[in-house]
Amino acid sequence: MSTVSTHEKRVIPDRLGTPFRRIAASWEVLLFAVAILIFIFNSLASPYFLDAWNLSDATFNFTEKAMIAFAMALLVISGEIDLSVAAIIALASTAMGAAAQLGIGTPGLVAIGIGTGLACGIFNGVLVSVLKLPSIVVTIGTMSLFRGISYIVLGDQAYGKYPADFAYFGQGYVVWVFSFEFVLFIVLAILFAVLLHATNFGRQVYAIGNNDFAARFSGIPVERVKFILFLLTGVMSGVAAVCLTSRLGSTRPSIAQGWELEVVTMVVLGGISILGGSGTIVGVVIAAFVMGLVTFGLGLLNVPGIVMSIFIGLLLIITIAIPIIARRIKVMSSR
Amino acid sequence: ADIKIGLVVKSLGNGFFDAANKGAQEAAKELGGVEVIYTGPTTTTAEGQIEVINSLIAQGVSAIAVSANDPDALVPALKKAAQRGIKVISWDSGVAPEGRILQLNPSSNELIGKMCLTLVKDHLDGGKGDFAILSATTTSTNQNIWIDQMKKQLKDFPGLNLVTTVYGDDLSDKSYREAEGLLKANPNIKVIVAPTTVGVLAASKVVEDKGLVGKVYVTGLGLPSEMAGAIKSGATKEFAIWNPIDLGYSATQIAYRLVKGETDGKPGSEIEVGRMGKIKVGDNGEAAMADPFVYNASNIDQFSKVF
Amino acid sequence: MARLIRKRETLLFLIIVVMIAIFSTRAADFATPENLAGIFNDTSILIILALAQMTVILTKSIDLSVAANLAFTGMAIAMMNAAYPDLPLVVLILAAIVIGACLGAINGFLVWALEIPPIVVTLGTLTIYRGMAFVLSGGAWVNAHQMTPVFLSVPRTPILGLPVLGWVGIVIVLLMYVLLRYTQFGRSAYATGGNPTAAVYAGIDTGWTKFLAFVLSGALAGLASYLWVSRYAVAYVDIANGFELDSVAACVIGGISIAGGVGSVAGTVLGALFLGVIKNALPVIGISPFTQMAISGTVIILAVAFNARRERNRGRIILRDRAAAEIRTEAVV
Amino acid sequence: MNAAFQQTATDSKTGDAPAILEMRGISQIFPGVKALDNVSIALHPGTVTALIGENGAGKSTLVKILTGIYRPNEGEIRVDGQPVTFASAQAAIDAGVTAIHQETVLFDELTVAENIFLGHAPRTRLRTIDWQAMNSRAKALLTALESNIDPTIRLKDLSIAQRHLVAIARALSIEARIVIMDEPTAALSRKEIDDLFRIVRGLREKGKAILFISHKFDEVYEIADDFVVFRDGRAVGQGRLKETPQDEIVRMMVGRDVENAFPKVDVAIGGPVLEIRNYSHRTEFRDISFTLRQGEILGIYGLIGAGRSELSQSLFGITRPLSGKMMLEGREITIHSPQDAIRAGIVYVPEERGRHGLALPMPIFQNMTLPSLTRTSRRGFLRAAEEFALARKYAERLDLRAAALSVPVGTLSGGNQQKVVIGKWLATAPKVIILDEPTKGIDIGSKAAVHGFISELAAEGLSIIMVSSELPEIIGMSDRVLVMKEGLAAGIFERAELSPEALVRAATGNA
Ligand SMILES: Nc1ncnc2c1ncn2[C@@H]1O[C@H](COP(=O)(O)OP(=O)(O)OP(=O)(O)O)[C@@H](O)[C@H]1O
Ligand SMILES: Nc1ncnc2c1ncn2[C@@H]1O[C@H](COP(=O)(O)OP(=O)(O)OP(=O)(O)O)[C@@H](O)[C@H]1O
Ligand SMILES: [Mg+2]
Ligand SMILES: [Mg+2]
Repeated sequence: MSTVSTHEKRVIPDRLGTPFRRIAASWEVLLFAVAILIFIFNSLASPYFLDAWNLSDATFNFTEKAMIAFAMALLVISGEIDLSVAAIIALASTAMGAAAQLGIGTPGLVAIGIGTGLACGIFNGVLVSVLKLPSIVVTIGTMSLFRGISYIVLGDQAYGKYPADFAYFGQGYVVWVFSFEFVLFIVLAILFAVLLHATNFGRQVYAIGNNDFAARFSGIPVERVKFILFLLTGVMSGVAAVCLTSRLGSTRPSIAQGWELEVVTMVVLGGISILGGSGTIVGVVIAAFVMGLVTFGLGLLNVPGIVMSIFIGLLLIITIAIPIIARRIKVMSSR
Repeated sequence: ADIKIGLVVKSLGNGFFDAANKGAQEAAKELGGVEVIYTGPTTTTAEGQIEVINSLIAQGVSAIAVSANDPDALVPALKKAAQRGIKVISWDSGVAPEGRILQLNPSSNELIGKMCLTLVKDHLDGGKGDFAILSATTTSTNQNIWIDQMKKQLKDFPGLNLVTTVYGDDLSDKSYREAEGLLKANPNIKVIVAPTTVGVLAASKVVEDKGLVGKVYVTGLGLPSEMAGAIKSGATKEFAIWNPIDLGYSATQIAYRLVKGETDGKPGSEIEVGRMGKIKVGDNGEAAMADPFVYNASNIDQFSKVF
Repeated sequence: MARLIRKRETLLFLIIVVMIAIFSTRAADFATPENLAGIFNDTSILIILALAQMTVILTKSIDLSVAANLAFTGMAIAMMNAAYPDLPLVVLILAAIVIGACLGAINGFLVWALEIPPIVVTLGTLTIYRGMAFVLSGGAWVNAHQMTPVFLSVPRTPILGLPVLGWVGIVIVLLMYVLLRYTQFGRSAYATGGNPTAAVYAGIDTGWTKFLAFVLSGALAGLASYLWVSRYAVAYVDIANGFELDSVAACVIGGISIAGGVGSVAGTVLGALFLGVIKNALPVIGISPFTQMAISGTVIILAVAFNARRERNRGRIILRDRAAAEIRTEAVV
Repeated sequence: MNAAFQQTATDSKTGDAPAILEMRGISQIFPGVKALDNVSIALHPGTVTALIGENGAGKSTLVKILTGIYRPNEGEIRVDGQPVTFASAQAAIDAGVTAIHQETVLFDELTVAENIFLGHAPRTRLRTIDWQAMNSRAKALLTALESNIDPTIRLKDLSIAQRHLVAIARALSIEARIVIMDEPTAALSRKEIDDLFRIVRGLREKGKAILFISHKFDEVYEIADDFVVFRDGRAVGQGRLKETPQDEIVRMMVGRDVENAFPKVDVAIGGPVLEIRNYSHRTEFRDISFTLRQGEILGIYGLIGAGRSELSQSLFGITRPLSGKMMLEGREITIHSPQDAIRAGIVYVPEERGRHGLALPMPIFQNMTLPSLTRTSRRGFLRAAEEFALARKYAERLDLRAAALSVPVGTLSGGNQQKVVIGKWLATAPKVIILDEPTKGIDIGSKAAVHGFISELAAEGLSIIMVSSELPEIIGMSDRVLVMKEGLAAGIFERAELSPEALVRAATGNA
């Protein structure tokens, strides 16, 4: 095969700069630095902070939300969002509760919880990728619908009486201070990181988020990928529902109220662009730790939750703003 | 202080619990060497309370006294506390027996249910007529118990007819709409009883706005400081509440005695509670403090300054 | 005629009328003028907030902090009223509008100057503003008896059978209509969301327009905060919790495109009334409180699906017109 | 200092009155492209100045600078001899500059009248927008353009040509002294062009300075007085049109013999590969039939909005035709999605590179491998080394100019971006490649390279469909040409029959 040009062949390098410089300039490093700072601050501020069991207890603050955040991260990268995740937890938990009353055993309950999440995910997926409705408003709708069904089923009642071994998912420990939830969180983090960063599917997610026209024009089944992402988010909400229900040992329709915004906050803080197309799972993992550390650290100082949320809100805005301001300053000084 | 007691409430920023905290601080001062950590989530969720309880466990408190948002969901967290040697009691809104040593009821639930029905009866001409309940969220433990009690004791109040129960979720706007809908759908209702302050307030606003003062009455359980307006407008003639200061005081006292090992809190034991005298733990592991107290135009000004 | 029916607003209006008709078969006096006035009065605050939200959505943004803004501002003026009962009401209302506008300006500034996506900004300020309400009050409530009688009574004073609150709603609707249709700012808002590139070409400062939209949204939230606090005669940290999503839902039902640039004041008002009628009717016709949430969720999904279906299936005019013409001639033959 | 600059700045040999607007030493740099390089031009009252240059020469960039959309990296603009900075589009409007932009940048959801008057709507005494006055003034403007578009309907209900008229009306609605027209005639038929020219002459008589951009020489000679020629971002010549013959201008424009730009190689054309029978779409095109043979380049020509892109996209499975048959190598196939098309060996290089062709923030290599991920991965897992190898192969073959394969595609110049798009499709080893405006916005060097490359692909036996609005390109490259007009086939021309007149007549329906 001949080349068109008469120019001599030039070699284009694969990458620019050293790996170290590429990593040093990333969002994840900034966030990691924040996490370290908070860690140091916490250890200085409270004598109870540096204790293996206390830290282990603190992980429960974020593990369940983070599991959803992993799937949500993929969804947000693809340019969509799912605000119904907390409602899916409520519905899945209600389904498990109802099943438990019928005497269904632990494996069955887990299957029902995850299955309900899957069903909800499929429902969202159909609305968004088959009917092509905007996900932000559709999931505001399904958020009321799913939780509403829970309310219809449970009303003012609660489900308790879960089988004894069901408690393992939310209260059990794998080794030493490492709870089942924490281990699951780590395993899922790795799985999602591989899925997003090392598979064709992950590449397609990025392509869709960067330009879903171009993705479609490149033969990527855009609707199918989005459908799978909603389904995945539903499943992860189901998994989180299993853990949370097991941890609480009871189900009420108001369970996990308001979690959707916390999950989205975690995703955004993790450096996932809300406009789609960029971000990493590592970022979300660090963001989960940051949020967990802030909550736990301030909790040790007995700061009320709502004041903590001021810190989280500020953290969100400031960490998003810093790189933007830095870029501005760079552009200005280069002019 | 060598003894730290965590006073966990359903949500911060609630006048009732702020008053309870006053009592708890009073007990702490009286006992000496006691620090009360007043804490709780900002919205009434079990998840929020679990986080708060975890951070109290981490701080190594000696005792936790909790008013629960969910009787079952807190149990695992409280069991963990017990395993780390923390004495756990519940007060006001109870926790399932596995999760605590004892439960301190503000009053006996029977009494509260009876009190609510009595209030309704007193507002009705000749003690006969329709009434409805406007509750908080569908999941609030103690409201549900009291509503149950009211239903059970209804047979002792011939002439009273409970039309329906609605839920305002402790949100002013929702409670307002529910109360409005209630009156529209059931024009015969003469009294709305709400075992929660937000409910009484919203319902009396509706009565006031619809010009029904004197025709429909609102009553229930609420704090004097919050209810003063409703009494003034005439939408409410009287309402009841127990003394939250005493409740917080007693809970702190009991927690202290448990930590000191002065009592084991088992059913049947009697516990010294300072100025409140002795409280006896019943067979079900529950103890009751005192009868609710009725407030009306004659004493509202005096008490609305206190709590 | 055909054009009239094709309009979304007309259709929505008809749906509301049908709904009221159905409800009144279940509850006799549901459709009486007094009751309908009552529903309008009750929905006024949502209408105001939805109009605030609409302005922001028109510019391709979203304001999730409206309800938190309302909570903070409401707390602030309730405390002012309690602490200084002598302050005239006008001052308090102005204060509410100014405080609300300032909070809105913070959102607007972050969106405008730093170009942070609006959903991120307002997700952050949503928690911050509500948290500030807690810090401000220490969590304490401001109760009816701490507020002055004037503070409480003005919005509920009836004029011609409708309380002042309802009239305020009407005035705001008219003002917003004029603002969006007859002023440079209004048209810039449509242009900014409809086609940002073209807006820049047309000499519109899109960043500034967004900023103004947020300020306006904040100011309206501030006004709504007074109405809310006075109507329910209480201020606490959690008031209007979750209302941000209601305001978005009202816009979506009213046909405001979440992608910006499309929608009308009439649509938003009808969208809000639609929610208002349902919320008011369900308790009256004795639907269990537990089913209400599922019903409103279903309604939102249906509204979105319905709106989207109407948007699709457009093609180029030449062949479309030709196809239509052919169908017409065929029919004649 | 540049020679052209001295020419304008010192002896203004063009125009008679002093210049209203002068640009001196303007440079505009985009990542990877110097779109304007030290350009100086002057516009005089009562004069129509034609701006001529190949695609990508920088004409539109100059327009955007003059309308305050870009701020130039260097140089200064003077109005009436006073230096000004156009900090925003509004500032330019205030300084008396109005423009018809090349792309119709308008608002689908607003009415025609509003599209015309947005930003400068007539006001009532209360300073509110006067809709009545706006509608009637819009009506008047459109009537002057001999158009009966209803000013109260929404823009989304207009055809492309009507939109162009609205854009023209918008520019004329602004009381300006300097009127810029960037290819205003591209989508218009002859009659509409005549109406427009009548208005342009009227403006000239009123003493306005007009900058007129067009690729059509007949129009330029018909309407313009002076000319400026751009090549590769530089002003390479200017003067009076009356004194300058066309071939001289063409030489300035291209810098060499024109034929070279279209290195068409004669190849042996094989049997039919793709046969399309009676393809119809509900709203976009109707009853299209043609046969594409092996090694053939089939040109599709038409005015903007003729439906060529829609036809191409339906062949590629983006939109679905209502009826019609497609046969690939003798077998009938149906294509439901781009995946189907790619599997069958039909690929599409879209017209809007940035919007449809590339994920601009993603690296070059990831864009290149996007449709052929199955080739570079194993069991669904990515293999970076394979991806780089594939990307490198096609980057070298196409002589891609980039700092590294991992830089975002968005940082490349237009021509190099196009190479990435073509490369990513070649990597799938296609049978039929559809090129939609393959050289749109591509600089002159890359353009010849792309053309050479197209010829070579044909020589290798690939069948090519090339959609283009550029007559020289169509005539220079195609073996046969399908002309489309308003969604219908207006004729198929063999190579021997190709002439600009014949094609334009077929495309516009008049001479
Ligand atoms: N925003 C931009 N970013 C990067 N490059 C750009 C941008 N706008 C234009 N260019 C590049 O600048 C060069 C000049 O483009 P311009 O649009 O001015 O050409 P033109 O002369 O108007 O061509 P045409 O006749 O096709 O309209 C091209 O190489 C183009 O790719
Ligand atoms: N009347 C119209 N209304 C809306 N969009 C239109 C209309 N006419 C054409 N378009 C759009 O404009 C674009 C150009 O039309 P199309 O691609 O079909 O024609 P074309 O002959 O390829 O013209 P071009 O030279 O622009 O490529 C397409 O995206 C098409 O959908
Ligand atoms: Mg151009
Ligand atoms: Mg095209």
